[in-house]
Amino acid sequence: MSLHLQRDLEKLKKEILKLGTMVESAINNAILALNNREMLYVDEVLRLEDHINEMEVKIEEDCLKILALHQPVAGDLRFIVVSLKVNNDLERMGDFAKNIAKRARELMQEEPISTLPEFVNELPNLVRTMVRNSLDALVKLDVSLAREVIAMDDKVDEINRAMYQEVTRVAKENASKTGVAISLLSTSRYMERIGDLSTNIAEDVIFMVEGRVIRHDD
Amino acid sequence: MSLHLQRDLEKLKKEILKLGTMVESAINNAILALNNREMLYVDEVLRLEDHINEMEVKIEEDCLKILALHQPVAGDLRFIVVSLKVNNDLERMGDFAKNIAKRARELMQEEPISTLPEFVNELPNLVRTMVRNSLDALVKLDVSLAREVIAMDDKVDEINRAMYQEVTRVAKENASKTGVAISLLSTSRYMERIGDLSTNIAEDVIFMVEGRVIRHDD
Amino acid sequence: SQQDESQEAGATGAAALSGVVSLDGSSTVYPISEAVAEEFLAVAPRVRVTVGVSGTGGGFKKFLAQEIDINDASRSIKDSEIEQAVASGIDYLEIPVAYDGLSVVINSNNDWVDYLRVEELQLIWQPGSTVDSWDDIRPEWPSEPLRLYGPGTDSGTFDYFTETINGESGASRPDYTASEDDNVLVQGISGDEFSLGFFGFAYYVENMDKLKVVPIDGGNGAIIPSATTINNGTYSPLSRPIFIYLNTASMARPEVNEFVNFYLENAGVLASEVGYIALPDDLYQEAKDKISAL
Amino acid sequence: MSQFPDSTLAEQNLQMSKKSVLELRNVNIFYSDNQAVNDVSFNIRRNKITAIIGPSGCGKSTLLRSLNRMNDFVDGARVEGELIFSNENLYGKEVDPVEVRRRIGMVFQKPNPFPKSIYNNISWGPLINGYNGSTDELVERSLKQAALWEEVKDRLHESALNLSGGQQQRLCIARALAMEPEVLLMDEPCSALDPISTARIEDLLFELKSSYTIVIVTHNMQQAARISDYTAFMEMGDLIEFNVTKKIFTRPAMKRTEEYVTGRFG
Amino acid sequence: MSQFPDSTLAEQNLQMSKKSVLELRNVNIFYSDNQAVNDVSFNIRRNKITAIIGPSGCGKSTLLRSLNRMNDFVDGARVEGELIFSNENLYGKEVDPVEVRRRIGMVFQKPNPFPKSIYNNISWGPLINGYNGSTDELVERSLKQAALWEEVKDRLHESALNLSGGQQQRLCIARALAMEPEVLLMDEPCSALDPISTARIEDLLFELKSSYTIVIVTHNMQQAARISDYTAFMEMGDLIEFNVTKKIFTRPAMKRTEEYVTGRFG
Amino acid sequence: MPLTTEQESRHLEKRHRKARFFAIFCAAITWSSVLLLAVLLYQVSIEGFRWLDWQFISSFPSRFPERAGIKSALVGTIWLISLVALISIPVGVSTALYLEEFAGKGKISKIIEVNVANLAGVPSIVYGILGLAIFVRFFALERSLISGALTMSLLILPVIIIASREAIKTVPQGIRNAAYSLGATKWQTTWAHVLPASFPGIMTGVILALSRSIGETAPLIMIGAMTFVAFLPEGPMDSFTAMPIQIYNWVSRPQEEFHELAAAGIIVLLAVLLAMNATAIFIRNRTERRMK
Amino acid sequence: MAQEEYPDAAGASQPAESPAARSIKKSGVLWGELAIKSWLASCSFISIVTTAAIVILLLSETLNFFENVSPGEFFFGTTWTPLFEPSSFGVLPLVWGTLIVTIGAALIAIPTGLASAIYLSEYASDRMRSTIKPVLELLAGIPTVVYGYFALTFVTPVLRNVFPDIQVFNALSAAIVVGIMVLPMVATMSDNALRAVPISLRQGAYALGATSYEVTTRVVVPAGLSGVMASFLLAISRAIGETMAVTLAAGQTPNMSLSMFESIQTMTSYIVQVSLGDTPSGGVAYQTLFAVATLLFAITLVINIISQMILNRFREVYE
Ligand SMILES: Nc1ncnc2c1ncn2[C@@H]1O[C@H](COP(=O)(O)OP(=O)(O)OP(=O)(O)O)[C@@H](O)[C@H]1O
Ligand SMILES: Nc1ncnc2c1ncn2[C@@H]1O[C@H](COP(=O)(O)OP(=O)(O)OP(=O)(O)O)[C@@H](O)[C@H]1O
Ligand SMILES: [Mg+2]
Ligand SMILES: [Mg+2]
Ligand SMILES: O=P([O-])([O-])[O-]
Repeated sequence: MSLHLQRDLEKLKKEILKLGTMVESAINNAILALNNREMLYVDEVLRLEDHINEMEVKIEEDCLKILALHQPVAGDLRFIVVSLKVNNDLERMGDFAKNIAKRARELMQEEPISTLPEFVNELPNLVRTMVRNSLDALVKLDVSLAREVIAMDDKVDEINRAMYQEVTRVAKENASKTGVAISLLSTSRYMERIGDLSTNIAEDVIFMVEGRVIRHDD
Repeated sequence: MSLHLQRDLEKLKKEILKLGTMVESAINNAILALNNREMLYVDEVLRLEDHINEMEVKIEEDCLKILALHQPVAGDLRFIVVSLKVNNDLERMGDFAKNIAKRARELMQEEPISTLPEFVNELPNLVRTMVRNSLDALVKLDVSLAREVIAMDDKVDEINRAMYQEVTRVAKENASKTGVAISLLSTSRYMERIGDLSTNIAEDVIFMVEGRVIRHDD
Repeated sequence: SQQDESQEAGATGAAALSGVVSLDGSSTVYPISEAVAEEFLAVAPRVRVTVGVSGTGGGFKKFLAQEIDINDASRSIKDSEIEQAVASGIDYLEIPVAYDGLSVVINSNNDWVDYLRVEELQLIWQPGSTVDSWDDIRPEWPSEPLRLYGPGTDSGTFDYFTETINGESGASRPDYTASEDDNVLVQGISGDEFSLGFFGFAYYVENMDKLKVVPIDGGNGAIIPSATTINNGTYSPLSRPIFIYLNTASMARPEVNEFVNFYLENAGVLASEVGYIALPDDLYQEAKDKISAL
Repeated sequence: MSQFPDSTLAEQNLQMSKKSVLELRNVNIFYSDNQAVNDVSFNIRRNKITAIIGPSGCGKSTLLRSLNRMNDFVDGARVEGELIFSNENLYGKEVDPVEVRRRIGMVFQKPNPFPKSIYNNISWGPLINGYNGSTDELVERSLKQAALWEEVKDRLHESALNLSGGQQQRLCIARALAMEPEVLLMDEPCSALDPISTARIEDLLFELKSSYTIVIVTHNMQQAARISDYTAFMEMGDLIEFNVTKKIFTRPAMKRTEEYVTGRFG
Repeated sequence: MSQFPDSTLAEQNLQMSKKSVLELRNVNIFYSDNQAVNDVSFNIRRNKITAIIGPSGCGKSTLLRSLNRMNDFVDGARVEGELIFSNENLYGKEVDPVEVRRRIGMVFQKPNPFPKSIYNNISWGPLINGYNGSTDELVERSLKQAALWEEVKDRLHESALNLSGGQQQRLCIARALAMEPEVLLMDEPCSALDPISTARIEDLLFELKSSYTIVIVTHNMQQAARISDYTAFMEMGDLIEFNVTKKIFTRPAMKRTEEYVTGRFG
Repeated sequence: MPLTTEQESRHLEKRHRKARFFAIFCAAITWSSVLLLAVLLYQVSIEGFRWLDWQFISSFPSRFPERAGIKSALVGTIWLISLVALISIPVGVSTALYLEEFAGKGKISKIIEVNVANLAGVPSIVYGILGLAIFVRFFALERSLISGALTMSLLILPVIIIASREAIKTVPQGIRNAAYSLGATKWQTTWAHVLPASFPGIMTGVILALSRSIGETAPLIMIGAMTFVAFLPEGPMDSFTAMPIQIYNWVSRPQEEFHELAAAGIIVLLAVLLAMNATAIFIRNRTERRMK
Repeated sequence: MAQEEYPDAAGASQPAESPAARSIKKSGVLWGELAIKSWLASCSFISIVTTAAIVILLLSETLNFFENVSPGEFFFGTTWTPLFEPSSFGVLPLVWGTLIVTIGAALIAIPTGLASAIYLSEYASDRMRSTIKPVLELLAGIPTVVYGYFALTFVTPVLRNVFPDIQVFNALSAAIVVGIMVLPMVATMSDNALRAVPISLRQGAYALGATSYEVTTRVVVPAGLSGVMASFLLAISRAIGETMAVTLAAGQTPNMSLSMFESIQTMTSYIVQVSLGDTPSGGVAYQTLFAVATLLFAITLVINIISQMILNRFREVYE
């Protein structure tokens, strides 16, 4: 195979991983901001988000370049198409991390309220695992890992639904907490969306390896 | 140029338009369900959503096929890549329409509450216009229309922010309305997301025509 | 080196000679000249004798251009050639070396011809002759087409024949089958029952089994050509002398001188060996005298 | 390798006979002692374009030539197995190869018009085969089918050699079409042509497939991708994969195919 | 036409002389009375691959041949304008074309090894040009550069004609490299090769560009896309666009270029 | 094959019959040409074979058939052919090279081209007339080997030129381009590549041309080659004889034995011809193989 | 022209300046090259000099000839007896003789040569071809004298069996041997021409359902026609110029008979006859040699020019 294409594909893969790492880091920081209520995490997220956006544009350009110059087919083509989508998904994750960080900044102004323990520990961990695993699955073309990610999403949805109940309950109990509660719910939603996007990535991995679209299978 | 590619590109364009029409219709129905509180609109949205999902998979396959078989470059390539993204965006819009419809179904169980007039009239209209115009811009490669869509998004964001204040206010005023208010806020967010996705499409149109990525320009 | 030795071993003046003697000309005379040259080699091994065949006329051209020492000729030199010789200041000597008989021959299956008179030959061959079938010659002969064969118009044999029979060299009816090569004529006549032709005696001698020779009546009764009849002149008029022409200037060269003497010494014997008739001895002597007079 | 993985054998047979023009069953081809094609079986569908791809020397041309007995002219070439065409084995004792070639036309790698006029190039084949209709019509019809009529209608009696390479190749296609063949075989018909002429020919094939069955050998994978409906991928005489073209280029079933189409060979 | 729209003329000149090996300024090429190349100007960058693409007959080969005066052998060919190479106009009166060709090598469409041994193929050029180093080393070095050494090292004294087409073409490249040219011109060097050999050559070019400047004519757009850094698109003798290759194939500046690369021509 | 109608298959059957007949016809014609050659050779050999011995090869001409030999003619022919080859090959090939490689496509080369083609059709006897006038007389080279060789060279030059040009034309342009692009001059290119590559084709022309000159009689007789030469030429200025002349002379002698000698001479001549052709073909094949 | 863009300006390390850039200027005149070219050019002028010499040589004597004989008599007279008394100088019988021998030879050599060529190129295996072809080429190398005797001793006797009233010397056997002599030329040259016809053309024809006969006669031969015609023309030239064989076989009887069974004389054999014969130089009879040679030269020239024209025409059509 052409050395040139091979190198370009390698480079693309590396870039996607780098983007993934940056996104992961943004999510971590966003969660830290939320849990530790420190502005420095928020700033880090915002800084990362800029880089993520730049990186996303670059990756998209690279994909376009590879498509235009090397005209890949079969596996290579699927890899590029998936890269394009994963790239998009990661950028959105970055957006959500930013949103979480923004909410965290708002919440720092307010009294903290106690909330579901799952929300504080399990949800962030789940989401981070999903992100990391989906990227791992992408790199290693590991279909079973991808399936695990997809399975995790149910748990995330469940916690998110619980959060909705919880927030409604809190707001009803204490009207003054309504704003905080709604903000918390937003962050939960954002995490849930990040989980969804990880699921998308996992689905794309399966598509890439098996050549089968599974995202609307359920 | 190859007749074959030409036909395939034409077909793809038609399919995207059809998907766009379906998504528009789903959004309309979702809004009707929300405003008119009638289940038949909800059902229609759910029915459409199925079709949208199917259509999305088909379009993605077709793009892949065109990439693999015809290996387009330059304008044609940008068109395919944009189609891939628009397809994705439209499918997500469909998802949001479904989400709105689901919220509408929940809200039907509850007492209606009065809310911002902008939310009831202006927001849905804005969003629908954005969706329609972004698709129009895509079909006509109309960059100025696309820029209009992007401009509208500010208004949508503003209304959404206003809704957040309004919902917090309602919840604080009347704790029993908290659930309904949060649900309403969700629908507003969904509409805002639909507006965002229209913006994405508009940006893609500009990319396709001018070959320039503008989405992170602000 | 062997040659050197033999020379040193010594011997006669001839063996010491070297140089070139060149002959060319008539194909008729060629066999005699060749035989002489071959024998001369034994006497004067270092003298290079070359003999060419380019016809009497062709030979004269070269002779007059002083390219050769000796020209073999089956006819006497012509007036035009003499003029040229005079013009270029060439002094030459004509030396007869043998007789050649012209044989008139017919197919071996021909049983009606007993002999031919010279007048009959003229009737047949003269320009504008109307003799087309045998019975045009003598009415009692078969009324079959007469087909004639003879040497090409450019040979000494033809010239001699036309001169003696038709009275003018080259005067002949043209519609006969001609070839410069007498063997070809042999082929023709032996394959054609109603043929009549003429060519050199030597060719008849070699092909007696295939052909019949016609006795010729030149006024003294029909005579069959043979060594005797030609030598003693009774076969007449169709026997002719053949010559060599010598450029007298060349005689200054000892090798040419030696060769010519050798030629005359041996011509008689060698001519008969190759199918011609030796001249009476006195003719050779006469020639020798002329040469030594130079 | 089953072509209809989801249907029963009976169904398969039914479908085959309706849709297949030529059926290859365990075809082996030898050059003297060397085997060039090993046990190849697949069916060629009516009104479809079937492409044969594979690395140089894998037996593509050999296989193609066996389909209309052009291998008969190669010293030492021998074909075993069955090639069923209108219910006969092409290599049956009774079969007249001249007749086979009449009905299965062929277009070659390099355009090879006869050094005759355009008109005669087209009419010659039908005439020697006893055609006695109007040759004018025949010529016009064939040239139109080959999308060449407009370009040459005013110089039908000029030498075909004055045409450009691409026009010559279309003329060769017209010449083959004039015989009204059932199948048209093409061995790398565009490899000697420039990209514009190639695009023209590809468009033409696309138009022709509504009325003809086409088998094309090409070492240009993109070309196979662009124009064919089915693709056979061969390697070292073996048929590695026979599949719908879209599959071959997006999700080939065999690893070797994937490696080949993505350029990971050699 | 400015190549550095944002810089001053002085800066431009500096940059040019550092990065350009060959500068074409208003080059016009004629065949007798026909003009084949119209007023073309662009620069060929050191250690880059520049591709020339365009439809058949647009003047690609003509332009390429003008770069090392191979047009001298074409009756009636005439070059006007300036082609600056090491501070001289290639077509100046004083210039020795033999010397030009020594320093600007060329590889042709069809592999054209001399009918001699592999070794002699490579050593001949340097030897007639007065090379007096070790030819063994020279041969080995050149073959290694052309990625052919491993395949032929045991049969250097066999005839070059025994090599496969792709190997022959690499030999021709090695032969050109043995002259240590500053620029390597290639006219459709892969069009006679199969896809695998083509891929090899493309990889080779990719490796070579670290030490050579390469100009390649190709009618295979994909090839230009794959290997070149800059692409010149010509049409009917005009240079339509000269640009970074990536641009040409994703966002060409000119409509004609876009039409050509997307196949909307003819 | 039951693919066609009855009528069509009858038509087809007719065509097949025609094809079979034609193939047999062509083969028969070819084989009868070969047969003819065999007859000719047979005729010659039964006549001449009994004279063919070492004595025949090693003796000078003689009036006695049993003593006569072909030595001087054989050596003369070998001399002649060598000189002809020496003269005509360089000149012929040079001319061809000039026309193909160096001369433009201008008027002059066109004139030379037509002229050469025309000279190829001039009867040999006319060359004899020319040789006699020019070499023998004008240049006073006399009736020597060199005159003969020059005349014969003129006679076969067109054949060599035409064949060499064709051979040079078949040298792929690519080889020249390759050499030029390596900085070779025109002559370096021609000498190192064009000439070797066209060598086999040139050899073919040379074989044909020399074969022709070996059998020619008329021009040699015209310019005065001798018949009886009882010595071997030692240099180009010596007089000489050649085999066709000797054969012609023997054939026209009255004695049957000489006719048989002529046949023997023909066998020797054919042997020389064959040896020459074989050498040339061998050289040609070797260079061809070396270049493969 | 379009805008250009050079994004790689930064960071790209500049290679060292090219090593002590040697000038590409000329260093001097290439004398060797010039000398070689002059030598080659002078070689090619030999052919022109040869032609000029032939023309001058023949014309000067021919002009003398026409002082003695009127062109009318020469060109239109029907009796050729320049060496007889009375002489007559109508050259037509010689032209006629040449014509019938040439036509006869062509009628023999062309169809059989072509048939052999077809056999060699289309039907024979490579091995067969590589043995037969040199054998045929051997036929071309046999001395013409030998052919002459072959005609007399073999061909004519065989003909006799068929046509009893054929003469010993006859145009027919001359035509036959000349035909045999030039046959290899037709066969090998046409074979080369036919083999040069690309295989692809044959395949194209077979693929249309043609039989071998149709492919050969309708496609291969027409496609190779230019080379085939060239071989015909060369063979005809050679037949016209042939000397010894016709002299021996056809005899030397100028004759305008329509019958091929009779002896004739060709122009070449007349030239041989005179130039090797007894005619003294200087006279009108001797000048006839040059008149005939000039005419022969003119005829071959015209044939050559016409054939060049025909060949160019064919090349145009079929290339
Ligand atoms: N006439 C022949 N005689 C012997 N072997 C042959 C002949 N033709 C082809 N082969 C061999 O048969 C095998 C298949 O050849 P074929 O020409 O069918 O390959 P291909 O796939 O068409 O290759 P390409 O892409 O180079 O045309 C090769 O190994 C080849 O060497
Ligand atoms: N030797 C020549 N004499 C006259 N015109 C020529 C010559 N070579 C090329 N041309 C003309 O010059 C123009 C450019 O030819 P050129 O060969 O450079 O095109 P190209 O772009 O290389 O085409 P291709 O892709 O077919 O090789 C064409 O119109 C061609 O006809
Ligand atoms: Mg093939
Ligand atoms: Mg070109
Ligand atoms: O050769 P002749 O002169 O004797 O005929």
